Amino acid sequence: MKLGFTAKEERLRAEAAAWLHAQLSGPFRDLRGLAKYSGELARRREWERALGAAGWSCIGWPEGYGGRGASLAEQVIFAEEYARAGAPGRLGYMGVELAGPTILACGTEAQKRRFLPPIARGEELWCQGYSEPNAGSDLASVRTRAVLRGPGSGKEWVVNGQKTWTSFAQFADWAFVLCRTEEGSRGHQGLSYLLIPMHQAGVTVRPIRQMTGGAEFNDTFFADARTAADNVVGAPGDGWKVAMATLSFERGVSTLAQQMSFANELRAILSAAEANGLIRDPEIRQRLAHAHIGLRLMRYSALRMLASAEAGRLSNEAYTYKIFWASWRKKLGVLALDVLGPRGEIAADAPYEWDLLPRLFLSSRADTIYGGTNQIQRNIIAERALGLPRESRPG
Amino acid sequence: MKLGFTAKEERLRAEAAAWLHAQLSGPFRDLRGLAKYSGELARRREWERALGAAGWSCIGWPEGYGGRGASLAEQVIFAEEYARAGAPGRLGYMGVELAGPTILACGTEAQKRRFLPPIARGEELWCQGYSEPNAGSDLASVRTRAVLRGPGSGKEWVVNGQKTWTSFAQFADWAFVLCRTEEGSRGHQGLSYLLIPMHQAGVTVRPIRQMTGGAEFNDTFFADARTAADNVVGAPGDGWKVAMATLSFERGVSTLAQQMSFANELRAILSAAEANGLIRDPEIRQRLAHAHIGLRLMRYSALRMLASAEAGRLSNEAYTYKIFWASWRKKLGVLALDVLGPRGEIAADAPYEWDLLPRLFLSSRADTIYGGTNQIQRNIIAERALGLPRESRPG
Amino acid sequence: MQFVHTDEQQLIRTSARDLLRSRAGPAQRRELLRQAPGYDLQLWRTFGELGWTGLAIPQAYGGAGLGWVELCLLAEEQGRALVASPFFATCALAAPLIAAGAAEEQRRALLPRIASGALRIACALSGSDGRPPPEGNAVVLAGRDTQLTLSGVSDFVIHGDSADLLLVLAHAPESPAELSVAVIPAAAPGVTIRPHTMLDLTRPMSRIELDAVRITRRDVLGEPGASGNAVQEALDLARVALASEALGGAEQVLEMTTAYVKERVQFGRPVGSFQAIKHRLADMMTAVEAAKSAAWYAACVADERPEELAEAAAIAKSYCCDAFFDCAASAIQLHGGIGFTWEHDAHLYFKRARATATLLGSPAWQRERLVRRFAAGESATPVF
Amino acid sequence: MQFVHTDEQQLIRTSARDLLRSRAGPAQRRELLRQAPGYDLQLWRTFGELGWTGLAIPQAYGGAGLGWVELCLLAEEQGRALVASPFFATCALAAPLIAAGAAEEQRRALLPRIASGALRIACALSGSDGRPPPEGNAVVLAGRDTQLTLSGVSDFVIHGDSADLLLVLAHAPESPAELSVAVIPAAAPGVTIRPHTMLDLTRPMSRIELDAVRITRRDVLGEPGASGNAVQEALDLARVALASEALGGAEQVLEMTTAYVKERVQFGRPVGSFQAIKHRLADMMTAVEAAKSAAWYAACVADERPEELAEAAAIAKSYCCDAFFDCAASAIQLHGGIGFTWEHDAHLYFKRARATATLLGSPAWQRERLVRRFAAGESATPVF
Repeated sequence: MKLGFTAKEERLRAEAAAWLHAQLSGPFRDLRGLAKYSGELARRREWERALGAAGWSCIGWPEGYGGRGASLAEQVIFAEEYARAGAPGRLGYMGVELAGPTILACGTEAQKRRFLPPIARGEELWCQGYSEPNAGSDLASVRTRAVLRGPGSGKEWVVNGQKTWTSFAQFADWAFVLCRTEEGSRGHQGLSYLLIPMHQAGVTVRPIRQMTGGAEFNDTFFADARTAADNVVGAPGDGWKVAMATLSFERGVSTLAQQMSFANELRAILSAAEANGLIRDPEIRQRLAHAHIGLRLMRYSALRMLASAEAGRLSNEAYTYKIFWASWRKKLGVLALDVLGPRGEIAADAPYEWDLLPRLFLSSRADTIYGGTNQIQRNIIAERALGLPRESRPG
Repeated sequence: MKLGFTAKEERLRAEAAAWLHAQLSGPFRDLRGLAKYSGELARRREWERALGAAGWSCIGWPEGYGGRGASLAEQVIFAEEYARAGAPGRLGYMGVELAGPTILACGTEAQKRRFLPPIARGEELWCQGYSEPNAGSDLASVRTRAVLRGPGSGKEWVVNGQKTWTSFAQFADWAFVLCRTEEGSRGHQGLSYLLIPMHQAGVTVRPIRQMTGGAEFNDTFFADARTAADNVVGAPGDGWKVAMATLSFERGVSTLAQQMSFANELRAILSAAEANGLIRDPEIRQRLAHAHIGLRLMRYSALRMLASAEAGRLSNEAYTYKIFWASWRKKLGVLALDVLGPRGEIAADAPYEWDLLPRLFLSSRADTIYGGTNQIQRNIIAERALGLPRESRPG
Repeated sequence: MQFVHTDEQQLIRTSARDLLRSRAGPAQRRELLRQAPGYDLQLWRTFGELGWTGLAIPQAYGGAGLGWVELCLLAEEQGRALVASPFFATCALAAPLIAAGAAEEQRRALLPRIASGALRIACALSGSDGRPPPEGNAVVLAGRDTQLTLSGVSDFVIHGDSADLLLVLAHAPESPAELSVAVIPAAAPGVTIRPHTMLDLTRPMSRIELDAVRITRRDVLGEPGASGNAVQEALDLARVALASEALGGAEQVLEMTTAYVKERVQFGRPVGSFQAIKHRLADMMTAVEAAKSAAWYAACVADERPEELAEAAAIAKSYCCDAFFDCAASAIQLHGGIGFTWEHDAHLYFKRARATATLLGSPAWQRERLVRRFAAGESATPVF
Repeated sequence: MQFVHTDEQQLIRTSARDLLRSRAGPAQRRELLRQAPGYDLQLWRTFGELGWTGLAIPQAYGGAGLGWVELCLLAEEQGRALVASPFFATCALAAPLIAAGAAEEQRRALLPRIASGALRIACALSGSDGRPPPEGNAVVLAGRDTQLTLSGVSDFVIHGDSADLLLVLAHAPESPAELSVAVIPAAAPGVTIRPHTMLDLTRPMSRIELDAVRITRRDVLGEPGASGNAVQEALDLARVALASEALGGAEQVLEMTTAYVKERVQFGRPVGSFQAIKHRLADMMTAVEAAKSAAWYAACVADERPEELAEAAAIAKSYCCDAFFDCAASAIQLHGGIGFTWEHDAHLYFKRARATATLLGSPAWQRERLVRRFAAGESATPVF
């Protein structure tokens, strides 16, 4: 057990810090501290390209596909420096953290060559099509259908259905979509993991307005949308297995980046408490300490996950991480509003625009819902990690 | 909606207050403030007899059976005055609040004449035999068997089995016991509600030492224990229905008496906080306020339950009352120890004797278990009060 | 002693529920929230015609002469239906303030017009930080007799942008404890009203700036400088009404969520058959039942036992608001993604829950107040 | 960077678990708790033979020269097995206090005897109210050079009734900040030791009265009056060990409860198949995993980053103790009635959890300490 880094790793740290500092005090000064994924679209696309051009976008990927073949420790270091520098939230998230790793793990060589480099260069952005109106917690009940049509080598998938909660869909170039490709199949069977171009007539994106007032999610409608027959990851019918692989990629280095925005939020709460004197209130102090502890523990847990991942195992802390951070952030949201006091309930702007902390209060309500509700998380922990008997299901 | 009392009711209050004051500053001065059921056995028996002799033991029962035919409002008034006077916890509890009302509601005229007056006079004490080692939350799985044996009119029940958590068993004269009387029956079917004399060779009582160090509960073993054929309440086989009636009597006027001991505990915590200065700690203050609020709400809810009961209905607050007070008291126990600080963890006496507040901390751990665990309570609330679908059961 | 609503009181509840169901449903609400004043003026007129605006005003002043128990039933039903309405500000805050603090002549001038529904009154009681009045009061009443002026700022003024009159809490220069309440037309010269966009869309608030607004002695309720007690009494009555609103909101989200989980199917069964969901709803119901006890008892106390009002109001305000918030938060969680959308009602209840908790002293503030009372021996800790 | 135990460290864990399973099982524990000293002296000797007592003591002083990471593995396994043992007081509190505060000569005199298992040392650091030392210290070190005396009272002295030596924290007359630590034989004249019966049956404590106990300059560790920093450092190391113990306890109650609910049948199925039970266990596991992160990280910091120790110790002590308490409470609840009986282990863990939380500063005290650090800017709030 060792917390320190090697000399080689420390050199990478210095290189990353220098580059980030130069960019974020120079050409991308305006993006510094923009943790959220929304806003400043054009500039953020430029930022993704700059990261790509300098080889920082996907450092863990093999060099042949646009990465640096960096070790996990090096990835941690880069995430730390990225956070320390106040670099912005990544528009490329879905491609870099989900689509890319899935293709890397389950895709064909041709798919890797076609899709990975544009992600690594920051040129193609992705979104995820899993949830449907009637397939929320019960993801296996997707109804979006895809059938192979057309003659011989000209065959393509024709997709019909509706996906929901598709974040990034409004500007994504590609979507990875879970579709039912076997007529009459049910549950986990008969699903396929398709890669679908978003810029086509058969795809319509409609923003979903949320309780925050913003619209970061979308309904995405596929009406005879098309994609080439080759654009299926894994074998047709193996989509569930491939999709589950993606879900497990959600845990890992990217959690460190996520913690960066949490730290910003906590820092803002602390500043507000210092400004209005509530920092002297013993009960607020206890809650600030709880928040601080939670944040640290997330970091320590992320380091454990990485060490386990390096050893090729999915360890227990990986099962519990989602519910831990989601519950933590929800409490943080209430603390934020309690620290702000009544004035925190006045909007920054009409019609319904909110500053960082009230937005945290509102947006954190979704944390325990999306990506598997707390209820689903607890089922998974109990059944998979603790080996308790599965829920009995009616026939 | 009206909180005030009638002139007649206020007269009863004055009468009760005068009698209680005279007794508890006179002959029973030593019992004042003894909320728990343990200790001072002989004196408590005398107190039960004194209550009986003065007609205060079971004022809600009909006059013919030793009561006063008092209205619910009058019972509330008596409970209030009983509490205000610091009168001791009642050794007669199981007979007065459970066995008696059950016999009154479901018993034969002969049973009423035989059993009620001695309860009302404080002469016969009772205990309850429901739970068994393998029938805890799942009460319907009792295995204690009873069979009718013997010739013609000399028939009697012969009982074999083990009951557990039988409080009061060590000094009770009678037990009301749920037995399986139909060979091969399962679940709610085939159970009978028997009244069994405790003073006989076939009954053995073994105290169960608890984590408090005390032994207020018992294992009670029946080995060819006997009781007369007539000592069954309701028809043989109807025991479940009769037992459920008893459970519903657990809610009502007696809750007000229970709240008396809770109030004593809270008062002791407040005194401790005032003595050691923690009363100035804002976080302790919040928790004291929460405790105070909870106690008041229990009282208001008890008043609502009584009003509903008067109207012959079991209202929603009755479903939620148990989980409310049990969860409340468990928190109170932690608050108690937090207020006492480290010295609260030093026993009053060897081998393992505890003062009121540490005892509260320990004993409150059982509150969310006995009388239906919190989990069972939530099932009942969800299924019976909210009408949610029943848990699916494997075949 | 009968701690249960009478048949007459039940009837008030039923008719309120029926009216609000037909006139203040989700569709109407969505429409109204889009524009000023943020509530249905027609519905408000109907409140007047039905006598709701005068329900708790004595008959001598043109009201129905009923009590706070009845008024709180209306508040509870409005909370349940999430009605945006001047009812709270005018009938549950301004009216008791006038009743408690005004001279007979002023009562005769104002109360009948409230009772008839002719007046909407906003109360400018809070300072810029929104603490419970009179803490942070920043309006000064200066001058003497006919030469009085009001200057300063009040914020968090409910329906300040659509009221006919304002009740303004002010203190004497350099004497924060000498509190007066002045009645001024909302359109008086020197008054600037700046509406906010609030978290809670159903209770619009404004900031009000008073720039040497000229008034006379007759515009001050009762004795100048002596309104402290009247304000406290009115605030506690208003807190009981807010607690009742919160109770109604909690009841509604519980029912709404219960209905949803019975219908919503996942994994081939209604989600309401999963024990985790059932238990969460059971916890909601436990909180709702305790909130009923708290709010109903406080309303009774308001009518029967003034000496218990401060305590009962603090208990009801803190418990009911916490219960509403927890239930509304659970409602979002149990609705899943749909509960997080703008189009679903869940967030409107959630935001109202938060805002109601904040108003006139947060739950924590009420609890601190309670401890001050019993640590000072004003109420024996105990129960009985 | 490798935040995971090495194979060598895993081996220490495995052998500790094996030994404790065979030598410190529930039956042995029951037997030992009945009489003084409340622990197994044979087992303690084995600790010495195996080199556990000297695991974290430098080789120069006869130890194994390993680090706090290794010592905490032993603490974790002892917490898991609920071992009553002088290990904590002697090896995790007294030894680092001597290492940090003693002169070289004193280290040479004491550490090798600790390493060999020859000495049991109790630390009399707390005052009568049990606050974290040096708060409430009530022992005075008076006089000069050869004419020194120790007078006063110390309480909550772990294993005070069975130690060979006492480390006594004392302050100079009328100068509470001038702290010294004296080493005296437990049998020294003027020392009275009064054992308590404690809530936690596995960690006996005593009150120690010192009536003008005569000592010399050589009995004082390091420079008289200058031990404040050494005490703080030793306390933080001890807190990390306590956090590790708490972690072990939490892991054990989770496993014990998981096994029980798989077996216990009610309503015709294992209770562990009910979602409410499963979810509670999931919450326990979530807390246990976070506690692992906290305790393991703090142990690493103790070895590698002294500048982070105060913070990591406060985090680990508060989080792990809370997690242990919550898990032990859940264990009682999920065992039902049987979990409340004296004969079942659940209450022993529960009481140990409470007592461990209290020891050397409660979780709330640790949190307040954390806030003081980051509100003062000592650690940036933030994470990275």
